[in-house]
Amino acid sequence: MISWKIGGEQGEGIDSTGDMLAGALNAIGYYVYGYKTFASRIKGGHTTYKIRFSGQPVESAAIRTDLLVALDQNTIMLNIGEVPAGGCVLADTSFKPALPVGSEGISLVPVPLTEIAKRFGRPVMRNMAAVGASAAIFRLPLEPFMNEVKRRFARKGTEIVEANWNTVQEGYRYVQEHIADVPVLNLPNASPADRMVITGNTALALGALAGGCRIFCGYPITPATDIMETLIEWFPRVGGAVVQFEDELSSIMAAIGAGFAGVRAMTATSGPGLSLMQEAIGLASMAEIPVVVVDAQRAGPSTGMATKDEQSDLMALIYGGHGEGPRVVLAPSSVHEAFADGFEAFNLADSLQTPVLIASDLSLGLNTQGIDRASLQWRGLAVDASRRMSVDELGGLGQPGFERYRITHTGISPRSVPGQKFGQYLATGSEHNTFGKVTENPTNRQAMMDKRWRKLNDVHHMRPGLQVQGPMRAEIALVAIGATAGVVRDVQRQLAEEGRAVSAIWVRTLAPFPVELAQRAMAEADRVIVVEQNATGQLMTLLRQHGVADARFSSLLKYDGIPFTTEDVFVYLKTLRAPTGVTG
Amino acid sequence: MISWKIGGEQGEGIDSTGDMLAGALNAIGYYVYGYKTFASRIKGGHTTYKIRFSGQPVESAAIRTDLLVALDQNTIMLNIGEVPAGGCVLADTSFKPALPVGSEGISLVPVPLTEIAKRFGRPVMRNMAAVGASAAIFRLPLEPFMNEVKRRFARKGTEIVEANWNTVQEGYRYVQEHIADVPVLNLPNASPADRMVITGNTALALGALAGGCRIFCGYPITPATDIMETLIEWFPRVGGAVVQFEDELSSIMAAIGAGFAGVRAMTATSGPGLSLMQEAIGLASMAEIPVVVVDAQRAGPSTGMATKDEQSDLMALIYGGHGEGPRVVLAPSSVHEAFADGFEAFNLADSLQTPVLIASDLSLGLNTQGIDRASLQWRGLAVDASRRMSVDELGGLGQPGFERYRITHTGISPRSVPGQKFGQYLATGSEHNTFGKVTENPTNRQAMMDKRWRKLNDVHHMRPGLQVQGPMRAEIALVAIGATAGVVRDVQRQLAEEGRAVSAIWVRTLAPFPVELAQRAMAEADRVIVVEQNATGQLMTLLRQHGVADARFSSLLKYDGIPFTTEDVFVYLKTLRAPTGVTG
Amino acid sequence: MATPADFKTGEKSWWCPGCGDFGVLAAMQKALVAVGAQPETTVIVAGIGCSGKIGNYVNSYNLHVTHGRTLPAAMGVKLANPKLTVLVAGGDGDAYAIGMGHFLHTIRRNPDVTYIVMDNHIYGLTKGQTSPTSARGFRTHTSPSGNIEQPVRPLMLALSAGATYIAQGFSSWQGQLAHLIEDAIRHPGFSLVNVLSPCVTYNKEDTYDLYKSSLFNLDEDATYQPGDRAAAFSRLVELDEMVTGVIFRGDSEPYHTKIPGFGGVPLAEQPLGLDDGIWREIVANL
Amino acid sequence: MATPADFKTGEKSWWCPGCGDFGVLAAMQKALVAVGAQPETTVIVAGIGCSGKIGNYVNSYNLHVTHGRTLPAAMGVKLANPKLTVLVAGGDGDAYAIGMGHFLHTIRRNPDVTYIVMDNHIYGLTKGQTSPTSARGFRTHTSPSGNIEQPVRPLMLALSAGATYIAQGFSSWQGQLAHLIEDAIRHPGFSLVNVLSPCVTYNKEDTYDLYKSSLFNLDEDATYQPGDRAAAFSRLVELDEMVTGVIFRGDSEPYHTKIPGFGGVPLAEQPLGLDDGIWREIVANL
Ligand SMILES: Cc1ncc(C[n+]2csc(CCOP(=O)(O)OP(=O)(O)O)c2C)c(N)n1
Ligand SMILES: Cc1ncc(C[n+]2csc(CCOP(=O)(O)OP(=O)(O)O)c2C)c(N)n1
Ligand code: SF4
Ligand code: SF4
Ligand SMILES: [Mg+2]
Ligand SMILES: [Mg+2]
Repeated sequence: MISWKIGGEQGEGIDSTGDMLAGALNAIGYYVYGYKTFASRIKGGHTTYKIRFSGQPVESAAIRTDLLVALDQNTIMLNIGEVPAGGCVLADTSFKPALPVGSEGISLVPVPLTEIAKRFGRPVMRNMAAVGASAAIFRLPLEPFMNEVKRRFARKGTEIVEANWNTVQEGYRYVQEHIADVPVLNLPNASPADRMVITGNTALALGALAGGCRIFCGYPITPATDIMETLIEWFPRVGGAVVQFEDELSSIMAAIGAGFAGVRAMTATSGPGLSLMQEAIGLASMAEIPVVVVDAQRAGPSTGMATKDEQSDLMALIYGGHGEGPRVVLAPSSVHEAFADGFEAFNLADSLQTPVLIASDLSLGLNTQGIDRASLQWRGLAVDASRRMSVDELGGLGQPGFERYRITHTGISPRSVPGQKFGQYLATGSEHNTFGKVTENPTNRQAMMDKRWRKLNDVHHMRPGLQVQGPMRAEIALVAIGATAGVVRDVQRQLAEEGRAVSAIWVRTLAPFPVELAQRAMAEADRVIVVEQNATGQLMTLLRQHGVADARFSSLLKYDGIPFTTEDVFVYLKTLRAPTGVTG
Repeated sequence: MISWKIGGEQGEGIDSTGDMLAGALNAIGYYVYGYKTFASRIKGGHTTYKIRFSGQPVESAAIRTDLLVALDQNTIMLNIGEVPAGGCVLADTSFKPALPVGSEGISLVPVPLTEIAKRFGRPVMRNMAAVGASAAIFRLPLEPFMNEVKRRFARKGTEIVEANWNTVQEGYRYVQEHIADVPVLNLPNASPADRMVITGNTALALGALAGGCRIFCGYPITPATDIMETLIEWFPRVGGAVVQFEDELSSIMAAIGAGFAGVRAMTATSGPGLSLMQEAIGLASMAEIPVVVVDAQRAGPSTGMATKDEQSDLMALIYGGHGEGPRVVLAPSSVHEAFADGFEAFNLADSLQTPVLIASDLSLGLNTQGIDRASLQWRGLAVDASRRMSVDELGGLGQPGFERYRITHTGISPRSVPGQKFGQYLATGSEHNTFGKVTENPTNRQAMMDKRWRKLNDVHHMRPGLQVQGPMRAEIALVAIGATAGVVRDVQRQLAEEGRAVSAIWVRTLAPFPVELAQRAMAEADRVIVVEQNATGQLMTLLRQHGVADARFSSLLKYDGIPFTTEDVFVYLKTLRAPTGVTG
Repeated sequence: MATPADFKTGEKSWWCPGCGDFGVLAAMQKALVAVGAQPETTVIVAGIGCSGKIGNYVNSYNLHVTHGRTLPAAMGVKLANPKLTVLVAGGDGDAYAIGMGHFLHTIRRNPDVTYIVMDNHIYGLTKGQTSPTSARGFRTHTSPSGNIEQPVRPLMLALSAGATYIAQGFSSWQGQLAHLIEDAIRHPGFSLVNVLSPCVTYNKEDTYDLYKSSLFNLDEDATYQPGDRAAAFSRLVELDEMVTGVIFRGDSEPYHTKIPGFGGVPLAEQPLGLDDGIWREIVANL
Repeated sequence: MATPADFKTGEKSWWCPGCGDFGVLAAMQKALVAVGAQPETTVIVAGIGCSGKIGNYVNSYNLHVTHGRTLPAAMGVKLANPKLTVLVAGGDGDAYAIGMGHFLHTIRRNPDVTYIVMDNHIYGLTKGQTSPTSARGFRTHTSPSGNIEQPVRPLMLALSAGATYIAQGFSSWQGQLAHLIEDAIRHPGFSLVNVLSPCVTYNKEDTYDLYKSSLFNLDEDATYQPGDRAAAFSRLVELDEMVTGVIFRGDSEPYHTKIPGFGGVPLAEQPLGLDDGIWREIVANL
């Protein structure tokens, strides 16, 4: 496992530098995990992009940085602590870089990035020189970078492509010339495969597209906005519609309107928007209208830290609305799962005729990860489960007509959509009888509540409730959700290599909670550590509430906005191993 | 315990009839509990008003009706099942009343209510005749009714007072003339005291007034609207302001604005409004601004059954917002407690600088109950706990100025309000440092989260977490919240009279949850039955989540919109006593 | 051709006897017949309020949403299937208090839906509070000493927001009202019909008599040309919005015709699935 | 008298170099000095957006609320203490998208607060999406083929909603802008100053140059009298709102003066507690 990090001022093209390196590393055959840190401001402010890569899957952040690319001295000062002895700092000569005292064993490789850039174009292109220089330090082949340059700049014309490519090459050449002074960073073996690098947001959008979503109604908010921005690029090709509404109240209501009228529709937001959508989610639940809502969590409450990580909406996702209506809450934890839950959400919403929420988070949404291209296909993913009546069936019903909310043992009733003759009915957020007529009859009320909740009984047969990596009889079971699950899986893999019986368990369906699966998966572990990124231990609360947690359980919490690293978990595990009862 | 019920079409003045009887019974010295059923429509639709009264406290609904006053045949048909043998139906002769078969032992007392009313005024006054006739059947003195007539009609002039009073008297006289045909309903002994009859909403509004609330910002919604409508009658006298806003989003935000500027402010709503307020509650929590929010719960989700009972917002009150910010949630269960929590909410909000929510419900809000006049006084109730800095103190601070969010061991920081020199600061929903400056520093973030949550540590020392009526070592402990607590207290009283060791336990503070108090109160009971009006057992979920519930616990749920009656609980208790393990 | 009976559910009405909303319902049903609508391709999106119950009485597809959110829901319905006739109905509180933002944004998007606001200048369902259209000085439970707020002027607002069809009707003037709604439905784009619909229970000021004696019928004014936004504004200022008839009508390009790549078979009628070539192209470009 | 320096926090600005918001901030500080405001009696309520950070730089009491909800918060502040100078600031998305309903309702209540909208026709903070004031055809991340929605016209809307002070400024025209804000603060009631404030990072269309060459300065037009609502409307239609200056100014009775029983010592300065007689009377009447 090797990690590379670039740092500079926001607005300097740090993102595309990282994306290019990630793309090339992926093409060479590495698993990559890329993530950014940025401030909630547009220009200026320190920003970084880090890429960890390996021949094995890698799906989390870590502290260590083997090669730090510094576009300013600030980057060195803020990040040098991550670079171990033997590591390397590649820095633009333009700012006269210097390593602080205490940087013994770290090599500084000064490269005239700005100068090179100026030679082939404008100074902002210095990050291209940095890409080339990084490739040389890693002793990587240069060809894959050519593809990346093309992909990224083709739209802007061949001249721009050339200029950038020349800059990359020159950065590479410059380092090679001075290669004697550069330490060797031993790269892991690549494991070439047909993979591509995408973010969780993109994966989720692809899943939605594959799952038949054709209407997206939303309002911009970090870190969910690019789901909308991605779909608006794609939808014109499939005849769909993306509408940017005036707020989240209207966004979800429009998606519900589309769902009522028979089109798979979604919205995506973050915490503040989720709070605003709670009333409408209740409507969809009550009127039994499919709708999909993505919540890309960030640090709350209120505006909180809009560009920082947190997994603190779990309770709001499950319990946020007034009253009691069934909701399904999915929780993907990797780009693969984001893709899968992206399409499954629509199948579930349609088959259960109820809102399906997806608990994503900032890390999952924005970080890049390799995904097998083969797993990305649309065929068969959108399953028609809408229990749609045919017009013939509807016409044959006779008096008293179509029982839209018929009470069935699964709780799922037959549906009609506008346009279907004889299928007219009232969909309402008020309590109603089986025909959709509003009524406050107590017996009806109870029967309808039971019917609606019954729809959730089968969810765990329809999709994974939780997943386990590692042995059931574990010395330690690490439980997590969302992006944090990637961390515990990485930890598990490392400890397994050391021969330790550790398991990583992640919750895939948050509501209805997979109680039995959780009980079974956690029953045989000596200790269970619930790792989550919030202050109150929401996942632990759920485990307690459902009777899963007992004395073996403890929480590892983090709520400073910075995602968990594998090191965080290792440090915690060390404290556990210390003999208990002995104080010092 | 005797119960009286009147039924007719909505819009016929059923309410004032009931209020009058309740007022008179109270004046005579009875404890009364009055409640209505009504349809979510304006005119037409069957409506009833029931009054239970006794020499002992009475605080819940029950099925039995000793005297049913029917203004139409529909009332007889729908309600006769509640009248036991020995009971009595007083009916207007105008609709030619008849008891259905199977009404053996029930006396029908036909009275020409409409005719009498016409004689003294308009036919709508027939309910006044019904009041008089009811008084006669109960053999009550007539004087207290005179006061009620005056109180109610004085504004409309002496002529109206006279007409109504004559009608009441004539109803009374008519029954007395025919008294031989009327069965004797044995009234309990009265226990005169200086009591008055008010609703929970009124009690809460009074509490708010006493607690220093001077700004109310709200939007109409059943069953919370009359809190606003009550305060708007009172506030002009104390210089306060009630503003009806355009929605709930603005209502709570205006209350927060007022709180920021140093005035005790509140809003009141029901479920749909609560859902809309979740984002702003998070802001108040984050920016540490006091605000009080009343949620008068009704049947949800979405519009649900707007005029029916439910206690299904508990989770939304505690967990409804995105992210994690401290909130206090109070839960009054009687008019006394509604008054107390009304003022305490403001003291708490001010002292903890955080939102305080009050979980009320439709029954508590709208039903009438006797309350000791002595307990209603304002002196000393509004406690200045605002940690306000003086301008001198602020001026003395020097550089770097006022640390509005200073980290303290209680979590509570000193405050300033606009107008105070040297006290300027930024109150924001974004994470900020101790000076209020926005920052995403991870160390700061963690410290501020800890600080804010720490403020809740002391809540249980500041007010009752839960209360117990009956012995600790109980054969059965009945646990409830809100209006349902009245039911279990009534049940407890009845069973205690039978010599059974039963306890009634009600949760007064829902968040932070009084874990230790609950453990202690429920530890010694053989069985614990959690009685709540919702489908998913939210209170039970909380008890489980906090490790209080165990195998002794079971749920008694009701979610048909109709409040629990004591009979419901008795029936359930009977099933418990049946030997277990035997089926068939 | 459907008949008025085809658009009735036969459900017993919930409204108070004499409520203005009966007239709105009747006119709406007449207009639906007049435009040749069919129950199965008609959708009524209704809000919360006395007014919001209107959908219960119309045999059509009905979507009864939360308070104030009708218009976004109608946008969703129309996007899903532009072939549907989409009517939206709700009260003045629903439309102009909690729903105000959606009202103006829907206007500027111009979806092909017809919005019928049943404006009784009061909150009916919650039993008589001041509404945004209540007059200054109006006394209700929430303004016992008289309303101190200036009422909203929905017609002027719609004009300013760029609405392409704006009309006002009176629930008693059935002929004109049915005609206005018919016209509105035919209008290709967003159409507003604000209907003065008296609440006989809680509003004793804005009565049938008042309207009959003080409304000015623009449709009968041959000099009035409803095609000039500024002129319409002046007229509304002058008459304080006490008018009925078509106030403004302009060119209109409905929203769904402007969405890139949108059109052809309605999304609601398309099978699940997509073209393999498009999929491959999208994935290749990631 | 306070000086401009008194109104500065000295916090390093977050904005991109060249952002129009610097001009708004400077003009606001000048206006505060000009009206004789003091930091301790000035409250700035700001929204969420690049614009919403403005409060961070002004030494005053600052309340930074959730997206779109500034005006209700300002109502609350002003009710609590009418002696305060209350300024409200936010972006075009904050004001006219999510905040649209509050905008119009605040206007009709007419509280004595000044609303400065920093209108850059784009969502800045979220990195460049279409805003309600974006022009048709404008390309952003959420309208890559061009905006298909008609922009809102804030000035016309304010006119229709009955605003009593409406102005538009341009962030580069400091003198006029500071003057308009000063005027607005002095106006007894709600005042709107919409400021054209270019976003140099995400909006390459609505530039300083464009504004400089195409804005019409109404203040310099001696024939224009900003007291006639209908005339103002015509002028705005004609010039498509590309104006600066005072657009409308009318008689104004601020909200807090109309509340029954309200007035005298600000609530925020009153002690807790109340008159025993009033209490007894209230309780007796229950
Ligand atoms: C979010 C929300 N807030 C408040 C209510 C309560 N409520 C129901 S109808 C209504 C307003 C009724 O007035 P209007 O829209 O004019 O309809 P009308 O009854 O007069 O026809 C209100 C406030 C609600 N249902 N939902
Ligand atoms: C409820 C909610 N939705 C969305 C967001 C995300 N958000 C932050 S600022 C903003 C809009 C920014 O545009 P504008 O108001 O014009 O301000 P500018 O940045 O252009 O000054 C949005 C949508 C949010 N913070 N809260
Ligand atoms: S209360 Fe008013 S609006 Fe509602 S049904 Fe009755 S008359 Fe109509
Ligand atoms: S993004 Fe635009 S609005 Fe935001 S600070 Fe930069 S220039 Fe100003
Ligand atoms: Mg109304
Ligand atoms: Mg903007």
